[in-house]
Amino acid sequence: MAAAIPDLTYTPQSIPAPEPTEAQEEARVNYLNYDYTLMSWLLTVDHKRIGLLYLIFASIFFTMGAFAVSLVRLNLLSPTGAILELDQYNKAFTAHGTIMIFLFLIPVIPGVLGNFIVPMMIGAKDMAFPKLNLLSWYVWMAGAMFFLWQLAVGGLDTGWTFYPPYSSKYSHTNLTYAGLGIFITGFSSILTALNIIVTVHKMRCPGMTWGRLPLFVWAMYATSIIQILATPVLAVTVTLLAVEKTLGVGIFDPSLGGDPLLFQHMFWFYSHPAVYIMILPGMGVISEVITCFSRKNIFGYKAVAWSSVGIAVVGFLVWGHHMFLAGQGLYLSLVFSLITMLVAVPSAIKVFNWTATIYKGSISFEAPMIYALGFLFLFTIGGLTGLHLATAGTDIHLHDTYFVIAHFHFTMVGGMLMAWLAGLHYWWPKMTGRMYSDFWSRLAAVLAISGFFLTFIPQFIAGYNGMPRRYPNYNESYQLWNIMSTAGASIQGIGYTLPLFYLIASLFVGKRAGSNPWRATGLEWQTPSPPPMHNFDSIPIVYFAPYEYSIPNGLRALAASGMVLTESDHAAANGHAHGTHGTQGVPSGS
Amino acid sequence: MAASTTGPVAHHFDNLAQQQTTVRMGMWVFLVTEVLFFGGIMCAYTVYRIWFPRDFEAGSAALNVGIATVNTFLLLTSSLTITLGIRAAYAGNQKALKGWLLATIVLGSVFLGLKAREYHLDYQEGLMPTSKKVVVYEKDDEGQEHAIERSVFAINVERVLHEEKFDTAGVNTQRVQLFFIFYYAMTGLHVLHMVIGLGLLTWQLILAQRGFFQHTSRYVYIEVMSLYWHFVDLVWIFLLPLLYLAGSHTFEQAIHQFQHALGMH
Amino acid sequence: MFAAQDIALLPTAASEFAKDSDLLFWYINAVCTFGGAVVYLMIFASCFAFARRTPNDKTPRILGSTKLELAWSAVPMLFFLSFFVWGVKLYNDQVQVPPDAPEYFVAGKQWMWKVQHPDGQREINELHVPVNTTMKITGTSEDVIHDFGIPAFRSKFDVVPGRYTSTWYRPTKEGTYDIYCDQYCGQGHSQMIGKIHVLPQADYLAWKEGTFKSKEGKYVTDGSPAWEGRKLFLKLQCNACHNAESQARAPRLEGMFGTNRPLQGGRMVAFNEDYVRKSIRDPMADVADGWKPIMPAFPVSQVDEIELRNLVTYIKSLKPGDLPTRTEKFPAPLGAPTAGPSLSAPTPGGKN
Amino acid sequence: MSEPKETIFETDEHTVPSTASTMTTFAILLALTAVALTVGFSNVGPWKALVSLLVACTQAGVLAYFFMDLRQADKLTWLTVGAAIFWTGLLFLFTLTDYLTRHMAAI
Repeated sequence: MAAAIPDLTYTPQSIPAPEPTEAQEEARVNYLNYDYTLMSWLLTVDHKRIGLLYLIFASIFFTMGAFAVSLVRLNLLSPTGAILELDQYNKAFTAHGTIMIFLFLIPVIPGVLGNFIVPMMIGAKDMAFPKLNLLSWYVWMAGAMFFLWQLAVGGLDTGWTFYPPYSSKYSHTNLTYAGLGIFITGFSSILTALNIIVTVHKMRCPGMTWGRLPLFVWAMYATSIIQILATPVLAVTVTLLAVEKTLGVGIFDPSLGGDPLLFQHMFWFYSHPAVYIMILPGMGVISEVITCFSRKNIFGYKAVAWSSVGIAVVGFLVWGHHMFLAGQGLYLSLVFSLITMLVAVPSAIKVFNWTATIYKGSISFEAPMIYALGFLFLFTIGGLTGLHLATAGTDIHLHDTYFVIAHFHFTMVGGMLMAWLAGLHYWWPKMTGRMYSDFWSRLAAVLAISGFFLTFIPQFIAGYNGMPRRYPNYNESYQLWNIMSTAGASIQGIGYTLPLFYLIASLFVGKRAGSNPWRATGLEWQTPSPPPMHNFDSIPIVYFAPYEYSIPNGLRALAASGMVLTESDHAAANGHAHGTHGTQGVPSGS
Repeated sequence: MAASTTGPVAHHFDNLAQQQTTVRMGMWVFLVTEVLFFGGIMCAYTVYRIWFPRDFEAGSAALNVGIATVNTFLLLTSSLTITLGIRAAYAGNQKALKGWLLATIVLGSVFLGLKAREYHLDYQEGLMPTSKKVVVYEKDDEGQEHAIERSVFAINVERVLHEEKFDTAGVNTQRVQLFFIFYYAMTGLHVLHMVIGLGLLTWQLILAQRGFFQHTSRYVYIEVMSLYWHFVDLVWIFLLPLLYLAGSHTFEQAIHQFQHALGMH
Repeated sequence: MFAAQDIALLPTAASEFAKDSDLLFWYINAVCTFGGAVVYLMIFASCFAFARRTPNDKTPRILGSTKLELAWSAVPMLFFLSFFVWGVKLYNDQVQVPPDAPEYFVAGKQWMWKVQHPDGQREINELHVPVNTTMKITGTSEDVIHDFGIPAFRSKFDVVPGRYTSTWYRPTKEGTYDIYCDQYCGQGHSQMIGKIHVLPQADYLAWKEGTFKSKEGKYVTDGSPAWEGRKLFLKLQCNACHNAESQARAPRLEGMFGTNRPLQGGRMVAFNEDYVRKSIRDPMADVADGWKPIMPAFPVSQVDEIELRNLVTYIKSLKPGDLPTRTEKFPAPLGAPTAGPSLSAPTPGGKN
Repeated sequence: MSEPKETIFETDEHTVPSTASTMTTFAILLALTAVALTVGFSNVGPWKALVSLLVACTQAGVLAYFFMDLRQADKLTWLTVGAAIFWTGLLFLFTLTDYLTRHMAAI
């Protein structure tokens, strides 16, 4: 049957499914309403439902991490510590760090958006290994339980970096549970990454060549590579640390012949790439949102796509810039400093290309776009201040001060979190089929961003003046900056709490979103929302690159040119696909 | 097309070929993770081996190289049997398939049995890393007795090295203990992988019993299993020189140790 | 609520390296501010100029421009590399410790800094150094990893258990600055702080001898001659008579040095080193007016010349309030665990 | 769902090696093991570690190439294997660089 091609001002990658009428919508079976039992959720192998499972718990853990940091910020109101004892404070910031990193930043976008959107973007029915996908969620929960248990029995006070010999010998807190938690959640993120890599390689629908992959898929692919390669090293490192702790024998403990720097090397071999695990998916989201809300092609598809892969590769060669002052060899420090400068370039390219993308666009400012612009503003600062720290000479002064804190919060919160919220608001209509309040969502975005500036700009000043990180008490000359920080943090708090309300409200009172509320080109938008059981009623065939917002009715033109855009048109797509294969010059022409 | 288009295809795949290649790739990507996993601990080992070569040789000399040698051959053979298993599955010869799977399981189990025995011997010899200390009395030049606190491990390892006729001059027992930590960690992780592998093999044997492999196209699951199993073998191939062959050994010693392990003589 | 001087705006630059470091820091700042400004302007301009007018605005189909991309990869790259080169120069300066510089030794310990001077003087959480002198700092740790950081010098280095690490300073500005522990080391991390006092050369020499009082009521410098003298003073129980109490049986030696004292028989004598020395060897020679001649002589067999010299330096150093009580004993050596800062200490750091 | 249809990307040219070739491979592996043990049980001095590691690598290579069937693996599989080796190499290279150069100069 020849598919009816609607009249559009843009060109989607494939023929959009006909918009169901009210009546059809009522009757339609989708992934949410086919079964309401609890078991149908706990035993689901549907990537969309698994994505929502991740969403629920990632949000819970985010709230916990936020609670921990609110204690920290309140305590810092006074130079002598307003509310916490010294060790309570140490446990609070450790809880904040570990929870936010291992239970939120790392899993949230791969777990929620990666699971939900990637298969839809490439026109697959599901992930390559659906059962494995569910398993990785359970594994993640299991790991999370160890973290919670560790908190329940008195917490951990080593900081999220677990440097021995303090962590292994002098800290009498629950390092072993936390170590198990990291090991297990790490295993989960490996499984997810494995699934995504294989899915991207093997599950793409006809016509979805590497050159037509949405940039979010590219970003997730790069992220997964890092997770596959880096996470196991962390796993084995924490294992050794746990052995040292429990047996009381020396592996990293110098008093027993070990070398504490070895731990730092192996830890940062994971944990520096880990910051790219956190930010790359965010960059992918931004590429989607920016193009859609400015109705433009991405500026320099190849550059943006390959810069993701570039970051993934080069990001492995810079871990030593965390150890400039730790006593590592001079020459290694130089190499690491140099390569760090190189890895800054791909990020710069991305920012410039995004900026160029909105140029001459037709920009509208719904919540996702506001978050995306927030990302651009904040991530730019985050990236630039990274240079002060990558420069060995200035890092001597700034290392381990609030300058570092501010820098990585600008990238991790200002970058990753803003991107996450952008993505959540962008795909929420697709996930739930409902639209949230326009006013409240914009308000929340503005609050979050402005609060963010107020929180972290003062920390740069405090840091340059030498205020060390992880200090519950500090020299009173820093008090003003800390008060400003705490004020900003409270504003952010409101900004992050609002979505909880209007998003949940949208489920009940929100108006129907329809298949494609943003008039976007990606495959995921060419199917009804919420999507049917297997995403597409018929396997989509891709005829166009993503982001063809400037070509009106490309599909009709194609049809007019005599091409038969129907189900049975595989030969054409087939030839096309193979034709474009080699030319994409991509890792592993699938 | 090698894989026949008969046989079930999971709901989310278009056809068999896609499924086969997908399954294969999944395992390969997983093995990448495994390589980095063992690579990490081997890197840590290498650092200390470079720092303390003498002490690590001493530690290696205290190991039971006899069992290790036998185990090497067992594992290699199991690699052979599982490979033959693939062919059987491919040819649809259920009986042979079950046979080869069983053979692999047996060989693997014997390996683990011997390994357990080895750990047991190490335990008996007191080669367990520990922070325990005891007070010993040593005579000084004037023949006066002095109470000295010494690590339990140090005493044991010195005894064992003495039995092995290893010259302990300039050997720091604390670093020998470091070697033993790596010995237990690396072999332990390897054993863990073996156990998981045996579990999977058993599961496949049950499946074979149930006739799951009637569809010859499902030979790919055996093949993927074999990839994992070969990898476990591959790790051992590196553990052998790193841990067991680092110190000085002789064939006689190996044979003697193996007999000792089995309680022969 | 805040007096201007309470707010840290720009850190003092009290060493040569601090000036170099700041120069580079502000160079990077300038470049980054410019780059950031360009991006911000572009975005703001676009947001205003290209805000959506009709739902179906036409937009041009721009796929990118390799030229532009190369440009905005290469230009930042060049600047980054300039940061790198300059940064490496500074970093290398800090690593290449001048070999002939006097070496100060720092030992980190949960949660205090123990310092020893080239001549053996010891301090806790304090460091007195001469201005305009190049000095090497070598450090290690007795337990966990700490980091000896002095913001005013823009200097910082991890002290690692089991090995020595070092850097060097050349203070250029007199004053008192903060010492922080910058590597998280447990409960008392934020209490592991101290002060570094950059003194004029003369004061530093006096301080080394033990006769310079950096703080009211503080003992003379640990490890200095005066310190040894004081040890001896108490060991020989001079304070049984020479003490600060009302019924003391011998002169209060505080603040006498350099004055003229009356002797029995109405003579006056200059209370100088010779007089003190003589009065210890042979007390009966010149007995101070108004006191019984009860002091025993201390021949060379009891107090050798070096000890005597130390005693003299100590007495020379005595300012009002320094004289020990009749029963005082020599305290536990500085650095004994008890001497650590209590965790319930008030605001650390604070103003001087 | 939709009945099996031809996919546009995948063809599976994979064939299973003959028993004969498998046995040959096995023989080679046994031989190499013999070499490894001979080296291990002799004292060739400082080069011992290096030599036995080289033997191990050869052995691993044979195992991977024939038993793990890299022989007929596609580009993608080779890339995967390459990545594993390359990144392990990076970990070793940079970490060891520190330990081999630290004594020269370090903060």
